[in-house]
Amino acid sequence: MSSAVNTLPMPENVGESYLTKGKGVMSWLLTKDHKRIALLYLLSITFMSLLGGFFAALIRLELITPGGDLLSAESYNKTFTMHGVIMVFFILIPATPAVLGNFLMPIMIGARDLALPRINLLSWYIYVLGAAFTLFSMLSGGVDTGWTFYTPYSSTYANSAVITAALGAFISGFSSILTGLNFIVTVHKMRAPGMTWFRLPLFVWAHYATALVQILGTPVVAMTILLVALERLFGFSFFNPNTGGDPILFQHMFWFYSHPAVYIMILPAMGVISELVTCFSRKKVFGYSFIAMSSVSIAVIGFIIWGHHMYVSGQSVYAGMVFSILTFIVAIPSAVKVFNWTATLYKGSISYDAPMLYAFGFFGLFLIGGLTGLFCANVAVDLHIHDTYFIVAHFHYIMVGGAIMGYLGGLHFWWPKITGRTYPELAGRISAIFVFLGFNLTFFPQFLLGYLGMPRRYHAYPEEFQILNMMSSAGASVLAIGYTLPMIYFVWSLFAGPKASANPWGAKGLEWTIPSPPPLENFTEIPIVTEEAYAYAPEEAEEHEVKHHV
Amino acid sequence: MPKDLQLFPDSAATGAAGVDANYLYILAVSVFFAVGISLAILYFALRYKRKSEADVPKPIHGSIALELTWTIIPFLLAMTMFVGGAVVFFRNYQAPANSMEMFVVGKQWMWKIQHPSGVREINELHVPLNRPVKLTMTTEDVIHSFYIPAFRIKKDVVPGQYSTMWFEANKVGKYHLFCAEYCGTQHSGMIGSVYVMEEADYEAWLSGSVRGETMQQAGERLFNRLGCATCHKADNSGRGPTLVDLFGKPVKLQNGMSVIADEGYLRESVLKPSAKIVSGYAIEMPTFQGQISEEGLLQVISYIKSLSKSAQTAAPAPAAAPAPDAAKKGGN
Amino acid sequence: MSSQVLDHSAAHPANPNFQHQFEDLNQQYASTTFGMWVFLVQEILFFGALFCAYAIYRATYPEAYAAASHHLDVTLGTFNTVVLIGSSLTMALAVRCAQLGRNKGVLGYLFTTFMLGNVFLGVKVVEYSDKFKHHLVPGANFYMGGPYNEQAQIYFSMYFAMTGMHALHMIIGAGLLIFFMWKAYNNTYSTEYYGPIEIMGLYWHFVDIVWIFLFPMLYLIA
Amino acid sequence: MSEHHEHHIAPKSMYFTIFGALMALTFLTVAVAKVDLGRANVIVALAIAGVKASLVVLWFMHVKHNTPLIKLTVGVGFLWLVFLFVITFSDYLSRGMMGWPQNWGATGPVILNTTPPPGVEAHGEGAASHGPAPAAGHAETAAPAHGAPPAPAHTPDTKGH
Repeated sequence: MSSAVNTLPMPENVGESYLTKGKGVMSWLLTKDHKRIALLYLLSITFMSLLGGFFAALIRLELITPGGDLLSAESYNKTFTMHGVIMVFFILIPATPAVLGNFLMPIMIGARDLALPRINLLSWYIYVLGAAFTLFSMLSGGVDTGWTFYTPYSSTYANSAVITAALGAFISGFSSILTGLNFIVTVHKMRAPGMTWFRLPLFVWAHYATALVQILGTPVVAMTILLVALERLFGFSFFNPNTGGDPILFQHMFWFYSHPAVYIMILPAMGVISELVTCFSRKKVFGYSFIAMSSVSIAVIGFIIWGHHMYVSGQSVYAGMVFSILTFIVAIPSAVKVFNWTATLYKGSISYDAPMLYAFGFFGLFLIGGLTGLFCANVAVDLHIHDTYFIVAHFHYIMVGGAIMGYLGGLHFWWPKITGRTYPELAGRISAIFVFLGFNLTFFPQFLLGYLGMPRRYHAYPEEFQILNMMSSAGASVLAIGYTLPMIYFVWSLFAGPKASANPWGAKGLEWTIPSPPPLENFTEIPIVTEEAYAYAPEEAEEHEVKHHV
Repeated sequence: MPKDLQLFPDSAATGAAGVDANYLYILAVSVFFAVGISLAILYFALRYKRKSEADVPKPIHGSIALELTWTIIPFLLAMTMFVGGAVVFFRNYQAPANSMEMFVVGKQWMWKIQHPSGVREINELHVPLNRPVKLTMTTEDVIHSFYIPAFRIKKDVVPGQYSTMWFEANKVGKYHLFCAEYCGTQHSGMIGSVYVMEEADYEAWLSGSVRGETMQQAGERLFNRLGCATCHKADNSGRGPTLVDLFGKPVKLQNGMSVIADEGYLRESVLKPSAKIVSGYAIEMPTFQGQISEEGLLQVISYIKSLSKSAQTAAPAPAAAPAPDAAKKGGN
Repeated sequence: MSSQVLDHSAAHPANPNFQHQFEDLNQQYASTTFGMWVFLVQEILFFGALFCAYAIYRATYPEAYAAASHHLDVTLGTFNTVVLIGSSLTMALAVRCAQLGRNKGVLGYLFTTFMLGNVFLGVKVVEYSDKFKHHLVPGANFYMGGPYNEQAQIYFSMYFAMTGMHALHMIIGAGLLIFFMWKAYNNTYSTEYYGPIEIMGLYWHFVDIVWIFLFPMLYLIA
Repeated sequence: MSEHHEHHIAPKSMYFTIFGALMALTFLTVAVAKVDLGRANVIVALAIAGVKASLVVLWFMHVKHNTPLIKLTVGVGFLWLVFLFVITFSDYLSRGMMGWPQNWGATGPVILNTTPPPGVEAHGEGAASHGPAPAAGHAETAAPAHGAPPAPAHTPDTKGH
């Protein structure tokens, strides 16, 4: 069933690819090639997701029974904190930008590499250093403040390795900043001739918007976490109520970044989905400029709505109103995207390859995630559902249902290009279905739990919530299967997978015009781009063949 | 075995209806859009299945009209959702004038509740039916959050500040009380229950339960013991401003601005007197930080409130005032 | 000639510092300076968070801020401001020399900037030791006396956080200056390759601008 | 896409004039700080610092003759700072507004909350002899006329220089 016909003259895989072009560990650890750095990120992010997933499994196992009998209260608190810190700072934020973005963005815009390759490698080393700090904090007794590090608990009352974990998050922030910086400079300065802004693939638009958020948001949380560390280490009083400090100021400065951070997580996945939908319905995307502009407007409006995390925190009523209106406005661009994707399917020629199944899964889950955001934006409903499992379900639908589904879909779609091998198609589809079903089984009951009033971060809960919690834990095992399948057959495909052609899906885009795996310099000649993005149909007016001299 | 699977929480307060109405309205709109879009995607996916590799669909660029419709309509819907929420949220902030005052102090992993009549409870709150109850809450250590799911309300209690919240129970029964803001090891143990009782049962419970002096009397005792009375004389002849008829009124400050003398202002003036100096007075008042507990502060504030005629809340006259009649007014 | 394909080989200048992912030195210069500006935007937000916390607490405790800021020596602060703006001048002149390809001039001006930076840090050490002596470092043994003893801890926490982070950036800047002095010594710069010196200049001017705001906000509170 | 832009080298005199202006402004801001203008002090200090900063940005950092992209980048940087400041302050300034419970205490600047809640007349109207003079107008400097003057004869002026 997989479409193998290529519509463009294909240079066969001649010459050495970036994988074979340098041997030995040092050629990997000191590489300046954006493709190798992407693979380094892929390995470290996969390792961290094993760890994060382990903690998630622990939480679900613990919550099967109302009494806290698997873990003690303290170790449960450390478990969900580690789950939060690792998932947010070390998987969701870097995943799509650092792996798929690093690998594909330069090729998609017709460049040889990112603008600042050494800074790209530095960003990976900073990521590893941040991960080392976080793992060290785990070994030295763990941290039990929640990934949000709320003061005064984190600065005065917690007696766990808060400073080490805070520094881990602080350092990983700079890795994200450097990736964002690289993307902004590359998109502005390194586009191939003819690649105007409105011919850029939507994948690049989404990563450009993400990079804006990374650059403008991350430093504020870096400073906030530094102030908490100073307050805890030296007794300075930034947020200490005894000397007149205000814990709510910490929440303001923390959420100024941490809300836009959720757009760092979802925007790249939206970029991937735009690519998947157009390729597998073999049609130009519906409303290209609207999707591109909605990415940028999500990134900008995302910065002025952080207060919806603080409706009940003692923030003034007026501020609650302002944040509520703005939060409802940010929902509109996301809705526009979903409408445009759906319209793209209309009159297309849709094939159900594994990446497309992940894209359908993304639609289902992101729809529920996005719409439940409306409940959280409504100040009255938030009075009831704040800090309950309704919120937990909402952000998991967006982060795991949206960002991870997009990441996996992208990984499947570009796997042949990255490794030169083809993954087993049937296994890919099965894993997509498993992930979709397992996810809904795990997190839909939590909406009900949330409205029933079960608070977050509870080690033991009243008995009447047990049935729904048991359902959620059962679903988690199906989800776990769904996630381990790709790891198995991706590794298998590295050795036994059939060789992939340069354009296995018949897709448009510069990355499909070069052999897979691509040569070190990406392009023997920098291409001149003359057609719109996703120009699948041979339209007479724009019939320009992309010039290629081998 | 847990009782039968409950999918919608029971509601036991007047405010709950407003929250549920908002919830159901947004649920309806969301289900409509979710089902609509999912069906469209499913239909397109099946209808336009790829027949052969060669077929190439006609490109459709997009239509401005369509884009405008699915931008403006969701925007208007979203604004109606906002207005629905704002109305209920505003109402939650305006405690009715005649509401009963109760005081809550959160402490790492327990809720300490004081009734004006002097009754003290840990992790339990007894409230009369159909009577508005206003909670003035604070915490001694970290941030907690006083959450009663059946009343659909919660409010974070922040150290160094008073948070207020009110409800009017309209259904007798025992309901959950949770701490909703992560506060440390026993965060999940900081739970309790709220008992809504008929008026008669409540009065019986009130008089039956063991209690000493009312909060005002305890406050007055503290007021004298800590020597406040030496400066804050009733006839304003002391070194500090009089506290008679102060509560709820705007007070002129040294730096020209004025501020409403509410619980928070009184609390800050006791703990950090230099923060806001009343115009016309010197900065002589020492800080009492560390000499007075949160409960003591609430008692002194209750006493100061009792000095104000205008802010005379309908505090329930203590059923049987065992204590000697109120000490003579206005200190020595 | 409108060859569809960019003729690649001619664009490669012989300059050893040319990085191959770029087309030509102009693109390298444009990309690297733009990259530095994006980095400075991130730094603006980094210090901006500190200034926001400072502003909120100043609006809340104006008298405490005023009382605490009287413990700062305005003359030392003014002297430091003059020193830092002076170093900003010499840095700008160093960039100008680099544009003209005069490596000797670059070396000289960079050295002056480096020395002025050390004078600035020296004055900071004097001021910090004075604060330690007078128990003005927030924490257990903080004592300023007067009615605003409590909230003054917030002022001094801000003082140490802001000037400490600024001094840290000065120290990093000093390290970079040494590196660029060594490069100038090796005659690296010429009229068509001076990007790195300009980037060093941007960084140094940014640190100077942070101090331009820090000085009145911390020292000159009426 | 690399755009070609020629580099004009600024004359040395430009640098020294800008340096002179910066020195002048530095001494100006120190001098102005000595004069007590009340709340205007902050605004003046910020204005002078803003002028100095823009001098450094435009001339020393060559943004004046730079590409519009660089100017946009600088603008975005300061615009995001404005987002952070304005919206955070909107919470703090409105905590006591419109008579809502101020949940006062640790923070809450006094700037905007002078309106008493509906139905409550200003303090001291009733008891004319009690408390400081009723807040009629701005009589904040006049010694308040009430029974026994507080110990220190003059209104203690905490706004020392």
